[in-house]
Amino acid sequence: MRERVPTPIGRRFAPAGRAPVHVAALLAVLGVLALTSGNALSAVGERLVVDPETGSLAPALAGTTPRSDEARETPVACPMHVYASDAPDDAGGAIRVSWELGTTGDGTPGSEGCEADVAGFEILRFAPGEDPVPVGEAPATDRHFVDASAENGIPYQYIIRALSSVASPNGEPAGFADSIASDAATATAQWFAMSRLNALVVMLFVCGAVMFYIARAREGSDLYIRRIPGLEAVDDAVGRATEMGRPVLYVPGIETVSEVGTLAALTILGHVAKKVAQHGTPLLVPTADPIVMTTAQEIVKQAYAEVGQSDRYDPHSVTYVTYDQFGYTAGVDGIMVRERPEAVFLLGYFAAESLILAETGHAIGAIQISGTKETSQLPFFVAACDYTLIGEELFAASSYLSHEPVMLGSLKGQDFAKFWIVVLIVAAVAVGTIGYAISPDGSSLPARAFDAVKTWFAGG
Amino acid sequence: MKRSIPLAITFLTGVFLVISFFVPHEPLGALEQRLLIWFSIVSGFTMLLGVDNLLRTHIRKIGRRNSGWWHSGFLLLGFAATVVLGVLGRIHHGSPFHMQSPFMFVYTYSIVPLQGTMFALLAFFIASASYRAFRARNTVATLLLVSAVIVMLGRIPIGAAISEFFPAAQEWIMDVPQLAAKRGIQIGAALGAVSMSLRIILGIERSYLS
Amino acid sequence: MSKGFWDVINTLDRRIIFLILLVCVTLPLLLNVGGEIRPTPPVRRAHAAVASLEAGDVMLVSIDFDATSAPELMPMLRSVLRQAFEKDVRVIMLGHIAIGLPLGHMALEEVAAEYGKEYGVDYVDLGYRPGYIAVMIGMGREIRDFFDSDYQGLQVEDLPVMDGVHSYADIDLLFGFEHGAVIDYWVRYAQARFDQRMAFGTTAVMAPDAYPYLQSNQIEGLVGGLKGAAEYETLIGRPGLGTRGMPAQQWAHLLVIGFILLGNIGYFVTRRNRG
Amino acid sequence: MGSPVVTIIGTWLAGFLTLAILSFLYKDNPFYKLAEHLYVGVSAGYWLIYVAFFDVEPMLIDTFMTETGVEKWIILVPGLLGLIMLSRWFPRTAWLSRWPIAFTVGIGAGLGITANLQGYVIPQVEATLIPMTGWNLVTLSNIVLVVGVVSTLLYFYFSKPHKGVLGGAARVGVVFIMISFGASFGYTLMARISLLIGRLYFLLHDLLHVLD
Repeated sequence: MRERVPTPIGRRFAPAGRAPVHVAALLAVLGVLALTSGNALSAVGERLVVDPETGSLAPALAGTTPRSDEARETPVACPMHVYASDAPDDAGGAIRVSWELGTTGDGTPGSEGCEADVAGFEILRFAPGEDPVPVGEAPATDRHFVDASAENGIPYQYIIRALSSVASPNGEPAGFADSIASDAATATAQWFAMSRLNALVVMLFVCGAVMFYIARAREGSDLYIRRIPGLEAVDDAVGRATEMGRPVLYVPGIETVSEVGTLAALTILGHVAKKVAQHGTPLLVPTADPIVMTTAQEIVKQAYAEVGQSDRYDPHSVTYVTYDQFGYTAGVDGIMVRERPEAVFLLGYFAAESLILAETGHAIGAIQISGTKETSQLPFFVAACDYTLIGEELFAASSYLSHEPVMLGSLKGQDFAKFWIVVLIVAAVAVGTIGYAISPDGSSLPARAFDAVKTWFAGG
Repeated sequence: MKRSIPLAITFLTGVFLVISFFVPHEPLGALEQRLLIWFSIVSGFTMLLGVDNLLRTHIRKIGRRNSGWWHSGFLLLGFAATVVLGVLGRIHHGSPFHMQSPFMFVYTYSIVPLQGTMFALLAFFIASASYRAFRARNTVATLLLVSAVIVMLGRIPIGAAISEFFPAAQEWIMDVPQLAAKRGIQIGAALGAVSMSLRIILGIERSYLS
Repeated sequence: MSKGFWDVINTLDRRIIFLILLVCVTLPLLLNVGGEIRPTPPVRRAHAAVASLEAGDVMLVSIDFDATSAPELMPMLRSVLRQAFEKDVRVIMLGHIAIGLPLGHMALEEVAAEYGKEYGVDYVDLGYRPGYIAVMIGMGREIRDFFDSDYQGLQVEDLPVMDGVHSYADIDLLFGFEHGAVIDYWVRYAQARFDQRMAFGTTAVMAPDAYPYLQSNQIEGLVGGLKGAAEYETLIGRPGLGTRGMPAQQWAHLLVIGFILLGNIGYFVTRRNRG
Repeated sequence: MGSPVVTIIGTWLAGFLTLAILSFLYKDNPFYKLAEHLYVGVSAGYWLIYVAFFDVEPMLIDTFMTETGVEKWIILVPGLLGLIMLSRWFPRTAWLSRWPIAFTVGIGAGLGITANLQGYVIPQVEATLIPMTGWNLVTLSNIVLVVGVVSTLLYFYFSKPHKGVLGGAARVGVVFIMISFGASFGYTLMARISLLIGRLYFLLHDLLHVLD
């Protein structure tokens, strides 16, 4: 691994390791507010809490399990500030609690010494007029907890109980200290996941571009689409199989239709099946997934009907082999060496079996057209097949083959999105480079603009 | 009717999945998960259609005494034995995958070696494919060849013994140009996938039920 | 050399390549020759991620491979489990490829026995639930929604190891063993949505695909292939199958490189001869 | 399971199947054909069992049995969709199966939008936003990385002829793609040899006991 340029604002928030940046910022603000408001008192060695109503120190809580007397002899001295807030971007039911170990107190150890004493934390919660009850535990290294058992709409307050690492004779933690109660927080459901705002904006942009150009294409504006050699070869491959009187083998990958690559393979199957139907060439479509099988049956049947060859449709052309990746591969290899197809299509989602299929196809001398978005399998297809549709070309294929303006319009829309992504990358990198050249500490305006863009993409 | 209802189903399913992604509030928030469970259940039923298709194909081969028809007999035998042992495992051990279940015999001594060996064929095919495909016919093919050989050498200790260049170059190629192209392909493919998904949801692409 | 010889080389029957390769891999295995192994940064980072866990922390181990990838992934799975049990980390196993879970289970039981760990207290195998995307998203809310019982039907509520473990928030590290696209879904759903810390052991093929995640810090470490397994074995100081297979690897690599060179020489000789 | 006799029989069965599959490398033959058919049959049965007991049973049957109220009835919707899928068995009602097919396709398409944007486009673009700081090898690598991503992306530009600036960028993109494919190929070799080592270890150690 080469070294990386330090990211000004990391994806991760250092101490807790997982908190998104905006939560950290929120907590920081809350922390300052809490400290300045003078509530940063805490109970030391005794189970004292601040009465939520009056703000005064209240004696030991009723309703919690009383500890042994040793507890008071080896107290944990950890003043803690506790903050509770609704967990963001959820359907409610969760409150995020976080806490700090304080550095002050009445002559008690500072945060470092304090931390060494803590064996873990217990999280207590109470609703107005109720006694605190434990809702969870956290290890000594944690500074936050998500209470997923909250009911929406109830203003809960939280108390963090630090447990001493010194054990009493009966094995229980020998001491503990309770924090003052947090301010009340209410679990609420959000109507919009703010952390996904970037995804929404990008989605609206990409889908908007595609829809705009589809609409333009409907109005009849002329569109240029560059040659895609693998797709130009489809007709030739089917033609050659017809001349030789040998079948066409169409392998739509090993995944089900929830994988979008499979959907691409199925749309291309429609075009291939039409060609095959026109020529009267036998078609073999072994499938690894039953849903793909039923969908492919519909597509092939429909293709034959569309070119007026319904009577030629062979219901046995689309078959199920097995869902097992290599069982399927063994079966398809068997079909290859025994049925000797002249044209082999390997399109859709492929994993390791890609090269087994492509090499067997090569060995029987078939013309092979492959395509997948799986970057790990593309090298093998490129090495062993005559033509390979790389990534986006696979998704462009059905548009390209249909020659319908509406479909081609969507390609133009993709290109529009791609163009602006390229512009964004180049511009942001340029601005960032200039910014960090002016101020290596990232304080200049361009550097901050760059950081803002990067943070926005990181979901911060 | 026969066309508009399926188009509407696809549209609504797709749109609700997308909405559910952005809206955590109930009832939309849990919708994605719910629909995915539904998908699994529908797949489960469809498995019957697949198995039915497979069995019919091979029963037909046996009926017609196609050449090698007895192989189809073994296929049916293997299928039946596996299903019976699976059901027995479920009844007697609570799960077919319980370590004591007879189903595990099929797993350990036929699925595992068959899977493993089919996969291991790749060791041979990758050798034959690289021998055949990696010829310096033109500039582009030469690039493919050179980067493959550098990475192959960089991955083994003898490469490092020949020169420290090989492991370093291997890391660099994997980390920089390899990653860059992969990223470019992935971003492009993702845009293509989004566009195609959109065409399907909007009913523009509908070969599956045209 | 005669032109005829190179013509033969250019159209070499692939079965001859197959045979020579077979010999080249078998011999070093039989002779059991050794060699030095130097851990690379991605493997070191994965090792450090597990090393950062403390006693009582929870590591989720996901078995997302099947028998086909066992030669590569089982050695590293054993190493990671050893490192975790050594540190008294709680191990929760599950998997998204049901067909491979028994393999993970075998390794889990084997390593747990080495460290005298107790099932249900120190580790658990939750087994498999179908629909990995639904499971991954659902685990962000409540693991018990999907895994209310373990692989053999014991109620999760009765297992002390699962105390206080409800969602990704309670899982300190996810270590997935991957041979396919499941890693993408883990990153896409558990990392992107829930910010789960994660490291992966993958087959060598998947490793380049996972590199972008490592580079974008979406994942913390990456152990790739038998070589990565050998490196991990070196880091925890316990040589195993990974270490043993390395010499055969070396011979096979040299053979393939030799074939590529031979093919190219043949190509140029015949092309020049044809003028 | 577990008894020595079973282990011995099982190991020999596994050994036979291993050799039968490997024999395909020479050419198609009755042993391979036998192993292939057994594999297809056994694995098809395997996945049927798997889907029945890990899919339909817990998700549909258990949910229906344990849930109360509206959830109990909602879970019947996918059950009904599944049953409608089976309408393909009867030619008169086969068209109904387009409903569940449309549902499954809708799932694929819906996920195809959000998962690809959040999983690929956004994080990969974010990771490519790198400021170039200082003149050193890291900066050089970062420049190559950004140029590689951009040019590869431009290679997929469909709606303009690949001439001029775009043509140049696309050609650079091809260079990156080819280096990437070669590297992936070379990198993969090790994994594939590992698999063979795994099978040979089985044959030599478990079956023939010639390895310790």
